[in-house]
Amino acid sequence: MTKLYNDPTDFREELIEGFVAAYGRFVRRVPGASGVMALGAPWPGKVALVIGGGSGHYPAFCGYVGPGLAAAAVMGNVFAAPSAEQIYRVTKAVASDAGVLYCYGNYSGDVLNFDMAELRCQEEGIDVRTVRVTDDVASAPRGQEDERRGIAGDFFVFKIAGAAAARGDSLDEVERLARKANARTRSFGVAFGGCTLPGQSAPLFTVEPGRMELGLGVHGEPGVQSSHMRSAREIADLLLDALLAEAPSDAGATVAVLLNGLGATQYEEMFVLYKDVHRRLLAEGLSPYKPIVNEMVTSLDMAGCSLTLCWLDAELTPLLDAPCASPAYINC
Amino acid sequence: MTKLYNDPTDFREELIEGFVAAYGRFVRRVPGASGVMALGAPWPGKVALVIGGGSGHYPAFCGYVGPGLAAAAVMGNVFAAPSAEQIYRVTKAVASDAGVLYCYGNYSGDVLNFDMAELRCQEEGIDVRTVRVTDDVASAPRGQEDERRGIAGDFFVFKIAGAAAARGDSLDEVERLARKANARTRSFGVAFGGCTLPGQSAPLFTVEPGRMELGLGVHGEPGVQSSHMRSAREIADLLLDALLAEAPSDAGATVAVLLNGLGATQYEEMFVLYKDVHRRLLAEGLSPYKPIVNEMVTSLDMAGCSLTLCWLDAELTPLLDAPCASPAYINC
Amino acid sequence: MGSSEIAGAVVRRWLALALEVITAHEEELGRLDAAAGDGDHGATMVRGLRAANVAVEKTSDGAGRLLIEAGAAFSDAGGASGALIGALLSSVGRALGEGPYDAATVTKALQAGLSMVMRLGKAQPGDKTLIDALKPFVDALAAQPADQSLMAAWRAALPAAQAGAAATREMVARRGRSAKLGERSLGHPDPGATSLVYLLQAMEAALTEECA
Amino acid sequence: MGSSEIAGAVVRRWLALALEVITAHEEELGRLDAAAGDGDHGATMVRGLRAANVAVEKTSDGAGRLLIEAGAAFSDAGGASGALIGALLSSVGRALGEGPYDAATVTKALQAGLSMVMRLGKAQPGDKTLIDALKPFVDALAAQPADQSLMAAWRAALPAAQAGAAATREMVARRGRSAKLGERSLGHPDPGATSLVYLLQAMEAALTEECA
Ligand SMILES: Nc1ncnc2c1ncn2[C@@H]1O[C@H](COP(=O)(O)OP(=O)(O)O)[C@@H](O)[C@H]1O
Ligand SMILES: Nc1ncnc2c1ncn2[C@@H]1O[C@H](COP(=O)(O)OP(=O)(O)O)[C@@H](O)[C@H]1O
Ligand SMILES: [Mg+2]
Ligand SMILES: [Mg+2]
Ligand SMILES: [Mg+2]
Ligand SMILES: [Mg+2]
Repeated sequence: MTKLYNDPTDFREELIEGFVAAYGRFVRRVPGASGVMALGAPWPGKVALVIGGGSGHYPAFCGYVGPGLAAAAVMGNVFAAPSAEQIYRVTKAVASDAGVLYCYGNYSGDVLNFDMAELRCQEEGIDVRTVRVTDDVASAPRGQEDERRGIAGDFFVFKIAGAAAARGDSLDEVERLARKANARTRSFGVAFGGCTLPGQSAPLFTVEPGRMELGLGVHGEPGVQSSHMRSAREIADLLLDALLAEAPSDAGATVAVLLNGLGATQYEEMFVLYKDVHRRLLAEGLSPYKPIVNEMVTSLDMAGCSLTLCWLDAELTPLLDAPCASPAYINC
Repeated sequence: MTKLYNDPTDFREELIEGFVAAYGRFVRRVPGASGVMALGAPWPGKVALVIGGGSGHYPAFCGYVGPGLAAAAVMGNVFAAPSAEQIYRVTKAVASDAGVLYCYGNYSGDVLNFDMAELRCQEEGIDVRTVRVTDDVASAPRGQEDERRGIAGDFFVFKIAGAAAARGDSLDEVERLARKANARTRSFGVAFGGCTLPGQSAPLFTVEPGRMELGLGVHGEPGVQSSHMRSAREIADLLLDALLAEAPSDAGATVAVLLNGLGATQYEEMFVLYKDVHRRLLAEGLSPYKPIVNEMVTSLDMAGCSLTLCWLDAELTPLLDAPCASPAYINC
Repeated sequence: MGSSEIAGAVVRRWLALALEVITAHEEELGRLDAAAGDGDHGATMVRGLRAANVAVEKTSDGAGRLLIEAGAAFSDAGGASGALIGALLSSVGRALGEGPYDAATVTKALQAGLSMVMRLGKAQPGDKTLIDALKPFVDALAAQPADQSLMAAWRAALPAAQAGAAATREMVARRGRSAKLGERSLGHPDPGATSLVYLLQAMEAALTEECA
Repeated sequence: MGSSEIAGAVVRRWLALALEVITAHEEELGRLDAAAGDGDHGATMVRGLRAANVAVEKTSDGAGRLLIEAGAAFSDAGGASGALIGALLSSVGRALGEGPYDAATVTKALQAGLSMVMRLGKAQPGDKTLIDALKPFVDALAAQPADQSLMAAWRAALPAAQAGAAATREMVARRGRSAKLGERSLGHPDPGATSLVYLLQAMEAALTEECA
């Protein structure tokens, strides 16, 4: 439940102010817009990665702005996509001659607004491309991969696209790599309790004791299915069964792994679960690459977690490993 | 509420296994003990910083093991100090000829067990010193600073001690600097809801709607006082009033700031609160140095947060800025 | 007062009434959205209408221009409904232009708005969106006898919007956030269709007040 | 069976019964600890007793040795009570040595244990800790007539422990986790004192069973 606020109406504005005050060593506010840009951006000659979405997902999205990652993040109100106008303004602030890549989770509101902004930028001669993250296997069946929503897989796609942009890759190339990263990234999650929007007193959904939700969203949406509660070991198997069935046809043995907490789930629990995830991966002959067990894309104070696999190859691994420095993720 | 586990009795063991599986690129298990040590430790000629405490506080303690930070962390069961035997074994694994510094939050169980281990190590000729973190101003009045418990201030004291050790400072010097960091670090917190131990179904305490607890602990202890709920602005003032009254007599204008989430409090809320904290600090003529708004010392899934100030000087600042690499905190 | 001034006053009054009714139903709209979506529909609509009201406060323009300004301001509420309702208002405003503000012109303008929203959102009738309230309404408006007043035609068309919104209860979402939850959206009316009916009702009240 | 074997059997039986009764009261002890502490006292005691039971399973040693082993194993439960109860057991075991296991020797051993716990934990009577149950018990034991059997003396001293534990309800904690919460600890008995009474009661039962 959201407890710390002044006026819920000002929540986004105060959050942006506080974020910029805290992390002014990485980012600054985009003048006149609901968004933040990396210090030193725009970066001439480099593709600008612009990410964004509703608030309530920190570290996504503003936590991932900085060298080696995104040039800017557009910040909507809690769970509401930013408007096309705001996206447009943020894009203008960081666009370079090398072009712009929009990267965000695939949700109707985000698609509508980013698409409108893209159109407007293109009319002005800015080359903007879009790669939507569609990692959540629970949200649409195979064959309809493009319909799926984006959840924690955002992180891998942003990281890889950001590294390619920082390296100086062309817009075509950054777009191709982001698309490839997305195509090789799959997530599936479970939820144990809903989250509460600022100013409201009841959570978006509740989970009965002894039950859990499968296939959660990162906007407080309940899962696509309800189930009885299971042990960590069973949950590890359930998550991996769903993901391994989706391994790309040319998948190698190396997978980047993210066990992502949604907000209220304890780190300790996640390590217990990770133990069973790791064992199962090894048993499947897979080699977990630099696993991350952390909160990388949250849903306010929702209880639950998701597992993301990104099947790596010789092209993606160095991009994942490339240095970056942002408020929420540093690699060196 | 803890949802992910197999047998609650095995919780610590599975958590250690999962942690080491995930972050094997930073740490390895201390053979035959409940603890982890940095890859490459023991570091010859360098003081070994050994931290520890009960589990349930991740990233404290195991998340802070690595070069530039702790040589090892001893991991107790959830909210239970590790036993003297485990502390002893972990110490033996990382002790170098330069000696060992124990650093942990000041709680009866930790003091008892670390002291017993220290005695035993000293009998074996290992030079062990101890600096207990006592940052929580709510837990004992002025004049009884040594009685206070350690909460999020752990982070600054560990970071400074770890950097001094990595630099090659003598044990005397590392101890002195850790003690100085502790003396200049103060925290105060508020809680909005209790946490639930693994295998239990009820939280350790509950907070009535419309109320909050002042002076929380990081072990699910309720606050020392109950109050009506306040706005973010009022809470910022309340926290800072308590801390600023404790400024060291020789305090300069530069303060390191940590706004620490206890587990279930949303990052977005913390940024809203930070906005008001930052304004007030500036209004007081203080200059916030590289603020951190994050979960650095948690209390399972407790809702609440604490504010920590560490009054810096020319000696402490470079240590805070020194590079380090651990599962939960990287600086470069 | 000329017809253009009346029309401007109607738009202003409509936005004020719409904000009132949507604010009164903010929690209900949030709950409907929470059933299979993310619970923010009430908050987004309130935000959009607040901004729209502010935007038209400082100008004395005609109805068309006012709607364009209101739409731009509404869009900034973000989310799917910010984009769609914002685009609806602006496109109706553009089609309306300088008037006349009779039933036929307004109907044509609403048809333009409807097709803009369908083009943008790519939703079809039956997808459980605000289209399921908007399209029946626009169709019913177009089916009214040519000589009716706008107020009478509007009143006569309203039940079609209400019936359309009610029917969304039995539909499975195929567009927007709820789409991913498929079956789970069954049994709850679509929040966007529900709020659209409130908007249309507020316009009836505004027409009644201002044209009486 | 010699006295040494009987004594060993009593210790084993005691540990088994103690585990039973503490497990049955694990939640209650957790709740008492949660009132002003961290809620883990029940879990820690269960963990310690489980380990102690395992430790004595594989040996046929005398009571003194068994208690030393049990204490070492118990310590590993961690926390304040792991350290203190572990040290208590080991130090009683060391003082007991090879026996004889009469009331006088056992009383002396318990006095040794009590002072070890007080030295380690630095708590005084009235600080609201397990000392407030342990010290009255040891004092009462020492006050029994010299010719009584251990069982009779133990039984006679028990009420002092119970009264001591009950009295902690009105004390303000000055040691351990609850100390920081001062007044908030008022009105709840100390969890450590409460569990200590269960341990002493289990010993009475073990003595009754094994010496009957
Ligand atoms: N693609 C679309 N086409 C038409 N209407 C849509 C579309 N996507 C969403 N909607 C409408 O928007 C409503 C949800 O609005 P809101 O909750 O404010 O936005 P969001 O889905 O971004 O959270 C839905 O109930 C539906 O009526
Ligand atoms: N310094 C001390 N001296 C004596 N007894 C203590 C001391 N500290 C704690 N205790 C006892 O330990 C009990 C708490 O045990 P437990 O909850 O297992 O450990 P922790 O306090 O480490 O969580 C208290 O109720 C008290 O009786
Ligand atoms: Mg939304
Ligand atoms: Mg404890
Ligand atoms: Mg919504
Ligand atoms: Mg305790």
